Amino acid sequence: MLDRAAIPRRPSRRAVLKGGVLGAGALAVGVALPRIAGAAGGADGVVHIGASLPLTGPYEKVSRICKDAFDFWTRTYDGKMVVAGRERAVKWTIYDDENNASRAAQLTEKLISDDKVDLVVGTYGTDTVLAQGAIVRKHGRVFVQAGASSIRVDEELGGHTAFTANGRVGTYCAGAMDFLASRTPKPKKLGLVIMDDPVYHEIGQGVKDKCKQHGIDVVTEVVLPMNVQDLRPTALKLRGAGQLDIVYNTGWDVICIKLAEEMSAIGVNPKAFVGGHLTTSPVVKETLGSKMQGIIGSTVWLPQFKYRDDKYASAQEFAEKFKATYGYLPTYQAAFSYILPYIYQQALREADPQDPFNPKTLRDRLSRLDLKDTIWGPVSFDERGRIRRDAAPAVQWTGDPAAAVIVAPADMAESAGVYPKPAW
Amino acid sequence: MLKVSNFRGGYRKGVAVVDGLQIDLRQSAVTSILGSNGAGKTSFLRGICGLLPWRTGEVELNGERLDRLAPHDIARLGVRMVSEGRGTFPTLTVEENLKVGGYGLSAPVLATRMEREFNRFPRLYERRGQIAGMMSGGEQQMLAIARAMMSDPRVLILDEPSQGLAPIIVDQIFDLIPRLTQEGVQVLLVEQDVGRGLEVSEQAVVIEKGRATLSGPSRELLADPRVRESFLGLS
Amino acid sequence: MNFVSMAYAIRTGPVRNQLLCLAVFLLVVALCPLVMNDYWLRLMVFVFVNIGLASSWNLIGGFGGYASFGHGVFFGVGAFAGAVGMVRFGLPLPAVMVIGGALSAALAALFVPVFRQKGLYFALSTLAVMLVFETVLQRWTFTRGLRSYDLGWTLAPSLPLEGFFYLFLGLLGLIVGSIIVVVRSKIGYALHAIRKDEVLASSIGVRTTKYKAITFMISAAWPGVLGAAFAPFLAYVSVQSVFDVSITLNMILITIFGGAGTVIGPIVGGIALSIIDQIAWGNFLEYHRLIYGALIVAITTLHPGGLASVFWGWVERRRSAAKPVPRPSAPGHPPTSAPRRA
Amino acid sequence: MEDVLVYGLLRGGIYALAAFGFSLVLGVIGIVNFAHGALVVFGGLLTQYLAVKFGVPYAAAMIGGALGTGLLGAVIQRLFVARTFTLEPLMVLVQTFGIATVVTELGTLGWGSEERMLRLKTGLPPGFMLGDTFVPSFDLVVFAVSLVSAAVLFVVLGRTEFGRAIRACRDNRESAQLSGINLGRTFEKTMFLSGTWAGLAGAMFVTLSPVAPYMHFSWTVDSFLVITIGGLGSMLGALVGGLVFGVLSFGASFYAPTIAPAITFGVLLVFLVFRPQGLLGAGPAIRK
Repeated sequence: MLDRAAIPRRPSRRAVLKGGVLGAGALAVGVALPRIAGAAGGADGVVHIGASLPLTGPYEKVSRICKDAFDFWTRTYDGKMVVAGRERAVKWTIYDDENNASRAAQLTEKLISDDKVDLVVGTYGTDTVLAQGAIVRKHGRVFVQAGASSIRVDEELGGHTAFTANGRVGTYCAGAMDFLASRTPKPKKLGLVIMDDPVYHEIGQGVKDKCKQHGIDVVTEVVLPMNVQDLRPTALKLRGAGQLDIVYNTGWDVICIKLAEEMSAIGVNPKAFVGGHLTTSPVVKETLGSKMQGIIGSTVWLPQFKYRDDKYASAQEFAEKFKATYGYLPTYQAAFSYILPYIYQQALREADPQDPFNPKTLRDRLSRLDLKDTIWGPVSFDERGRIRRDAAPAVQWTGDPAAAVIVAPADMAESAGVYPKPAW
Repeated sequence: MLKVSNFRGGYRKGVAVVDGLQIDLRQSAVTSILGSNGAGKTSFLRGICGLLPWRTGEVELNGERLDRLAPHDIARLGVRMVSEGRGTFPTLTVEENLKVGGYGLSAPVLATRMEREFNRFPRLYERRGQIAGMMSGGEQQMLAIARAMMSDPRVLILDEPSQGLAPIIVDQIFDLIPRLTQEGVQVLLVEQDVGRGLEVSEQAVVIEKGRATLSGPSRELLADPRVRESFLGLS
Repeated sequence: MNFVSMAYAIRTGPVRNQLLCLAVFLLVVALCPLVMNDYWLRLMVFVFVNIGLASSWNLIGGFGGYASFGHGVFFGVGAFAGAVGMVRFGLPLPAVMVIGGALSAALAALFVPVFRQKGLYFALSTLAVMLVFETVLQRWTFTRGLRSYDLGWTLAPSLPLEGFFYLFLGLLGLIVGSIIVVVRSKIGYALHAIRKDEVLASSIGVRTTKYKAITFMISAAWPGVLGAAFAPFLAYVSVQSVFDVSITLNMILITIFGGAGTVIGPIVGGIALSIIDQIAWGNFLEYHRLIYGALIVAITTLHPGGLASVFWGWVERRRSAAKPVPRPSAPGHPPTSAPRRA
Repeated sequence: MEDVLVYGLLRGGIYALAAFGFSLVLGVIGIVNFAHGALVVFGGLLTQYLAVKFGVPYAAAMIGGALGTGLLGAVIQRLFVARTFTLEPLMVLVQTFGIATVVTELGTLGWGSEERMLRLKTGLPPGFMLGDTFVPSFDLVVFAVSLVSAAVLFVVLGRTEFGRAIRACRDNRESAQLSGINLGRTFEKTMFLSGTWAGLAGAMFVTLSPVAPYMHFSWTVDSFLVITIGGLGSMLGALVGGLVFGVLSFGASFYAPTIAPAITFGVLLVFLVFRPQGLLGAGPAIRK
């Protein structure tokens, strides 16, 4: 090893880096090991709730809202939950399923078999909830979820495994479509943009049914792959369909923003633009700016709704407290995430102290649940475990800065609404 | 004055291709390095230029140590090599190739030097806009030498300059070498045509298995029976 | 016989020793269900699948030096073969596994024209093939789902969890065993030559295209089999879940992390990355992707040969410390550490 | 039909801009930079951040965003790629994939995961008619800037000593070193240039469409596609490839949106099998 010694050896950056990596690794293991050890076995007097969320990937933003809402519920009840008449501390375990079905399944298995959680709340996204449900079902347990509204959840998991706190997606469009059909001049032509995923096809089918009912022609229908990047071809297609009265886009925030942007860029000006999954999140408003004027969204929940519960006198108060804590107004995802542990809380209040989390009795209690006042509105489940709730109200963004006001149904409307909307 | 002592080096840790070489160019204008294939000639030259993955020992140019420097610093200090197979930049034009040879020089100096090289190689001037990759082997060899000369080097290393060239071009190259030395350049030459290499050089070194086994004035080596037998095929 | 010389003996000794070693390893792992709960069993299945996939990739990517960037296509095709076969045609699991493997191997045979491409071109071609197949399987009504608007297949789990555990453990044994045998066969030596210098290899009479095609078909067939078996385990198969780019990336990561071009590399890499994954996932929710990424950067920057090269480096040092005279080169063709280009 | 052509070309300008750096790094350093898309996104978000947070005028924010991205590229080269690029290209691929993850995650931690867009008030008319096609004037501005900056890049590479050094390193590393060129520095500068142009593409794109950290991978893949069509390692090829890819992808998503990815990648495959050097491939400049 003569020549090695002869080479000048200064303490290389590589060695320093290596030391750093080793140190960080040791630290990580040190932090992690006690937690792994501590995670096993549900401790007494603690309600252990487990969840997974798509914290990375396309739903990252939404799932952060969901996570904040879980946290907000915990804060509201001081980290405690009354189970079987006794107040117990709440402990959350949340994992990132990356919107990947096999990972969601794996993590749910971890929550149930390894972390031994008492309760599971559902993740966000149809594929992942279905995969999660398969595991919950295998263990003969039940879970409450609101992140997948597709009819497939009812078909595959409803009534025995899943309780779904969100209405069927097929009815999402009802408020907006009824509102538009009642305008004068009556809209005649509709362009439909559907994302290629069962949920969005279901929403699209709902739109088509409403069109048939109101005598509106669906003149063009564009199906887009879920990973679509550029929406200008779609805008061009819509332009090719002639003057449209309504453009209905079933997609989520970015898809709606991009489509609105591209339609305005190439001068496609329908009399109404409906974003089927357009949320009231501040990012949307910021990104679209003045183009937000007159856009219609269908939302299943807004702070303006006349809902209340035992802690908040109104949904508005809930929203303000939430905003004070997290810096943004809660969206419907925040409300339905808040409601998930809330539903468990109501169902378990008078559970059997001997075995409070028995799946069988929990299932019975959930299906018999009948809550009049919650932040999410009345909660009761039908025989498929679906919440009794239809027709999402329609909102429209008007004013400067644009704010969402309810325009339909009539009994909830805050404003008469604008139609046709101002050109982009 | 290039001086190399106790030089070792190679491609893999612990495996020396060049093993303890001593060479002193002194006043010799042209020095020839002889050896059979795989003796370590090219590796030695690459080692001087800093291109071997590992190397030890001392390389001195006019008292300045080169052995710890990176290849580009060695080049800037005035040691230039024309590698085996020319190593021109095929997608650059002749002019651009020359400009790279004078990398770091100011524009006026670059212009004068380029003119000098065009005078030396009128052929290159004719083809100055041409992409180097499209030129003949001989032209590329001229270009490679001109490119090295752009920096006014103190040591010019030529590795197999006649390889793959037509005899008439080879003659031109060997005519050129003594003329280069007149500009104060010391030439270190590896040439497969040992006879020619010895003719054109003042001193010579024979390398076997990475070690210098024989050295002295070229004329004496030309007469040495061992050299005659193993390199010139004469007995 | 101490540990170091034993490790060395296994590495350089006859194939029989390595297979024996593998069998011992499998037997030990087979006892896991006695002490593990469902979650850990499920996790182990994932680890087996990951190691199996990485080992298959390693055959063409590590030993052959042809990095396939679309290897996930074979897993995806296998999974779809499993899903379509079991749900649409009611075939039993063993049948769809055979079909999945055969389909993947057949698909691999179509790659022969792509084999003219080197390095990057090859990587790109395979990536393109994967993305084309992803779209086709998603759009084609035959593979899309039972009903026209379905996008995916729900399968009843055909085995209990322990059943899947032993199924995948067995598959892993077959895969690794087959690789041990292949690497020490004529094919292995041909691959070695191809990787070192393909032009030279073909000039001395190695039929490079033939050997590349055979290797690629083997390395494609196993992911197909794994995919078909994985479908009922996953219970829900959609393009989104089995064609994810991360499946291919994981194969590459695990191999590189453990050590490309070594039999042990993917095994070590798969286990190590799973452990890291678990720790990061459970404890650093906000930062786990960051930790994962940083780790990849660290290992590739500091130890490009992977964990295996760290280990064998240590073994070599211990050996040379034990014997005063260092040997210039090891017998056989031991795993190359840090594949450097000259 | 003309619509598809015109809009495709307009988009193509940005694709080309993003692909220049990718092509340059591939040609000169000989690596596929998987973090390239992350650089594009980083440039876009940095520009948006400078403009919105500090009220920097757009032109300055754009330059700041581009140079900042260039710097990030140079740092990546110096700290990480410099240690591995001589190994198998595969290794660098995995490494840059890791870097992309780290950059994306850090970007998410700093800027959040939401999509951002930079809305400019240019005072221009919304657009004009070209035949039957409505051309948004801002698109045209972006397209013009793309072409101008491409021209700047051509001049930098073709006429300056810096550019000559880069091309010399691409042609023959050893000869470049023997001519006194510092390989490490030149590679860092190459990465800087690559990052700058990637950042520029991001800075332009963020004014047209929302950008978020998670979008990085599609930029990398698109850059891949562009240079495969145009020719690996050739700048002019990247420009032509960008425009062709723009029209191709626009046409595919216009005429057959649901199978658009299969069409674009199918075309890529055809190129790889039948014309691996691309439309204007340099061919021999690529080592591996």
